[in-house]
Amino acid sequence: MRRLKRIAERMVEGLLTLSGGVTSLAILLIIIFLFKEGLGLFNSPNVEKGYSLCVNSSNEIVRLNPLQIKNIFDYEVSNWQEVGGADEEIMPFRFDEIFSQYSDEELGEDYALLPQRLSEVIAKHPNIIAFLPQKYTPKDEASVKVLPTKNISFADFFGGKEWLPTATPSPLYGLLPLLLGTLWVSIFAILIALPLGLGVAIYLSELATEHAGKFLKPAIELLAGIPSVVYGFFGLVVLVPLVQRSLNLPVGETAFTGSLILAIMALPTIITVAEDAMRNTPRAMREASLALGATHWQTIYKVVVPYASSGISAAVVLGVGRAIGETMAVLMVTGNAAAMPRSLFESVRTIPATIAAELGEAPAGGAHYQSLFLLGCILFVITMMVSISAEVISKRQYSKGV
Amino acid sequence: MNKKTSQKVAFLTFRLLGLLVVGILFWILGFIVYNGIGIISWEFLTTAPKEGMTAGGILPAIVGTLCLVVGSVIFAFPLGVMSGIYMVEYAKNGWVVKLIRVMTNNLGSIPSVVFGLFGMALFVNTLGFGDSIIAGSLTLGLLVLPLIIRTTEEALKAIPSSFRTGSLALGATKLQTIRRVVLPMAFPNIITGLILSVGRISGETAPILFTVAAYFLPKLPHSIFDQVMALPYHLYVIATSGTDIEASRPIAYGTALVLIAIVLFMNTLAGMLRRYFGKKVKTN
Amino acid sequence: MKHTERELQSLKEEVSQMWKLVLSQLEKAKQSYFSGDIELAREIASREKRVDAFELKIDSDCENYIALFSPVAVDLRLVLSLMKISSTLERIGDFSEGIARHVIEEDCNRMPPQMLEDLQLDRMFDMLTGMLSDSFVALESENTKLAGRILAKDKEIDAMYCNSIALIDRFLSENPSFIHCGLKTLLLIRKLERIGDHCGNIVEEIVFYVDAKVLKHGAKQNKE
Amino acid sequence: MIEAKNVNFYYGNFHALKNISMQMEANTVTAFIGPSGCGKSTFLRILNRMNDLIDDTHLAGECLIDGQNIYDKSVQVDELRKKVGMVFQKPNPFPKSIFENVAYGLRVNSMGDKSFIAGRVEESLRGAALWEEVKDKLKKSAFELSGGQQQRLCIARALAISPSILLMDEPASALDPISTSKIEELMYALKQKYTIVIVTHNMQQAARVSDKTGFFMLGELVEYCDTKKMFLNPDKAQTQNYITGKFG
Repeated sequence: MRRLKRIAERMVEGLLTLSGGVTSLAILLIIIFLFKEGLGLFNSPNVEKGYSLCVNSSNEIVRLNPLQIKNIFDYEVSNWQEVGGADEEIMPFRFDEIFSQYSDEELGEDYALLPQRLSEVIAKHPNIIAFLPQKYTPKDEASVKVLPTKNISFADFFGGKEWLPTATPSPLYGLLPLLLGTLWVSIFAILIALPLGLGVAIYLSELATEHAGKFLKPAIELLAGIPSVVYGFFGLVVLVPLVQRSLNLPVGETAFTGSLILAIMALPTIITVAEDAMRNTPRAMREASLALGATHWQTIYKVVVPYASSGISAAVVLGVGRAIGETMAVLMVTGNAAAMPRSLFESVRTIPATIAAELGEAPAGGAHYQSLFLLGCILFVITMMVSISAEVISKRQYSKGV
Repeated sequence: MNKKTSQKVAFLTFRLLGLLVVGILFWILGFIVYNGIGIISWEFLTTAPKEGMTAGGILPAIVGTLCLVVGSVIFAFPLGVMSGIYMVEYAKNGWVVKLIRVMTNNLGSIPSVVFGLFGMALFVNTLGFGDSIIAGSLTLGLLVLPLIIRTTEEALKAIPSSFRTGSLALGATKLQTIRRVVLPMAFPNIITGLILSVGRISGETAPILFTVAAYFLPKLPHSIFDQVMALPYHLYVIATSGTDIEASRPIAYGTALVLIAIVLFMNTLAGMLRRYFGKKVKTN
Repeated sequence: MKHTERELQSLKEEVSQMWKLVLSQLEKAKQSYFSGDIELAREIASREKRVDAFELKIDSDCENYIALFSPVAVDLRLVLSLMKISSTLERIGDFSEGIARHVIEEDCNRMPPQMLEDLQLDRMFDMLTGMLSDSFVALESENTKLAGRILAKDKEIDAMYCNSIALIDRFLSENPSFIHCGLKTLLLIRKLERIGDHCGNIVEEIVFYVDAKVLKHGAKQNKE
Repeated sequence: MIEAKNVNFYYGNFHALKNISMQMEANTVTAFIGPSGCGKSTFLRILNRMNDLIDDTHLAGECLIDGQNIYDKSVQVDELRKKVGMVFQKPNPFPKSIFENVAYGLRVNSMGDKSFIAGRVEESLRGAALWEEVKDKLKKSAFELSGGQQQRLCIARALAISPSILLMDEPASALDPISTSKIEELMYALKQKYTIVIVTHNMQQAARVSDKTGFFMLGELVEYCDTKKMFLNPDKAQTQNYITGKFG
């Protein structure tokens, strides 16, 4: 009986030990799955999967990068010279156009003659560039040159300035506009929230009577508890029109609106952490300052705030972290234009918003899907760094003055 | 007297900032309550959406959120409490514990949308649950795990070690001590953590976007492998991409009000519990 | 110098002053005895009050010093020695006064000069003033090398005292008319012997202060 | 000169000081002794209104410094604290350089220009017997000093704004004996120019440095007299029991 009990205890303790590792396991799994899917992007061709690009064999062009392809098919580049070829006009040709040039009979049963017809078209136009399914791509034709497809490179992703994951024939996965959009919105949000949050933190830790504190603290807790989708909704129906009207903008869904809503959301974090840091200033330190004839306010900004500076920095970092990872509210108010941000009063798109908005439409396993996971990895790495640096900053003792 | 004036100005500013924060809170709450209170009715809460979500109620979303809450609590609560017990009572100070602690903190700081991605990759695709209550619950459970662990740890740490030594000195084993002495004393605070996580779960949108939430599904779920609607996602949908956004605005206000009421009720409950039991422990 | 040290220094200074006073009392006693100067003897008697006042002052200062500064080790030994030295000095002062009274009373005419010479009273007085000033130097210089010499002198005085009893005994059996005077002279010599003992005690206190050794009551001999 | 007239002090409902009346002369050191919680620190902090910082306290009676009631409405509390410096139990330098620590009081009270401040800092550090030890590292952090040096720095900091009264709340209780004796020597030297009031747990310290001693117990001033008398022949049996350690 006794032994049975002992064995049972051992088992429970083993179970407890196992569960202790559950968070580590979770993080490990998150890393594995995120990076497995995300890094798959670099194994995807830079032209839409299952398709290839063909040119007339007389064309001296050897390869095109995704941006050039996109520009050609958007008719933004109209001369081969601009992409390193001869001085000739470009004739983009999409697969669908074949059906307007040939009747069904000419294409034969089950489109058996389709590759042949296509090669005829390509042969006829020396300046053509055709975007065709690999299934129907003419093979071993002297007049047709299939451009080699390359895998998406790190440079394409990390240095790319355009995010057009659904563009055909060549989707663009440029991180920069999203990353900058995220930082842009978050940093500006902190710029708004920091003075506000710091002020309230000072008020709470230094000035507020017990009564006022009892009222304000739960208010801040409530502010932290409101779901982000509600903030988003509030932003959408109140702030967006407000910003549009008061600043006389064409649209109200701007980076600025996003920053405003994020600032409100980051406030509780900043206030709580900064207030804690200030409360931790030793009483002796304050009394020494007051005993020297300093006013309360002089004591606050000459002694308390410098002493709490590491805690306040941690508050800022945590606030940035919260803002960077925030999804729903930003998704609902920033307008989501995936362009390089130029001004605060234009629409931007952040990394989390991109994931939330596009994952539903991206087919599982495709390059688009993988690219969104890669964005997730980026987000993961950024927030990891933020939380670790916050920990380091707040642990740093204020041992050295000056 | 210059320093007096600057003190006056500064303190006035801080008071105003404090008021501003309260103002913002009341602005948001007031706006939603003012606009949403009219639509709330028994019928709104107990019927399914109709006519392309421009009319009817939000019953499936409420039920869906309830399912998710229950599901994720069943998963996360025991695990989190056990993990917390391990951290406080068993783990010795070493690099393993330090690592676990860092990991727990970091897990708590990962953005919710990343949890969504992860849930989709693991539960929906790899394990093949599809968009389902179980996939969503597991994802949300993971999300609140750090919260539960942290509150459990804090609750346990607040128990003076004299109770433990007292029990051990009477010949109780460590596990008996935990089960009969430590846990009962820490229980109210652990429950606080549970309530807080319920509030968090009900409000999260991003993790359920791709793991469970249905755009429109006017029937109630039958098994844990069904998709459901959920309040936050429903609000998102009717606010941004419904069939007729203008017509469904009142519904959106109503949904936001219900959502906010649930979340704030949970938070206030947790706060009250904490204050109540906090006092009780102190006076003992 | 710390203020506690200064305080101790001034205490020591007071004892030195008392010392000088007692020394001069003794010297004057000798002078008045040999010259029969009654005026001088009266002066001694009146200055005895100053010696007493010194003792009281030093006592209370020592008490204060112990109460306020709670001295330990060498400081404590110094304060304790100073207290005892001051009371010993006061005793010596008393004896000096006693000699002066002996002069004042005048009821004893001079012993024959030959007898005084035989008794070596002159030498005894000189040895005593020598012991007293030597021990003063020993305290000032915190040097205990002089101690042996001073204690040897004490022994010598003891021997002279024993010797003087025999001398006076013989003298009185030959000259019965001198009985009163002879006894008084014996008492006087007895006083001088006591002064010698007190000087020895002072030296023992100084050794206790400087070397932390207890010489009293032949403690040293017991050890050996 | 400091004079307390029937001072009563309350923390909420707790009557912390009961009818304290006493006078402290200029250029003397007055020590307060007594068991923990007897009110001696509270009384010290009344003298520069440090207790104002604690909520739910109130004071009855008068406390006069140089004839003026410091609890009068017309008194500016920061001006008062400029005149009545304070040194605390634990050395509490600010996280600033040595120089800035001493200059702090001058700066917050906008006293003098740069060269004045530099001169004042040196003077105060000399006054606190610290100058020789720190003159080559004024720009270094104050935390690099030893505990005893930090405490003397705090004294220098208090001296910089030329107070006339210096309150010391157990200034040496966190220090080793050597540093303690340095601080005590400093007090002895400082009383030429300042009126010093010190709270101490260490009776010997009170005995060593003070001219007058007040013994507090349970919020009452049991005995207040010359230090010599206090330690040789106190009037009250309570005092006797306390200083001889028979208290209880």
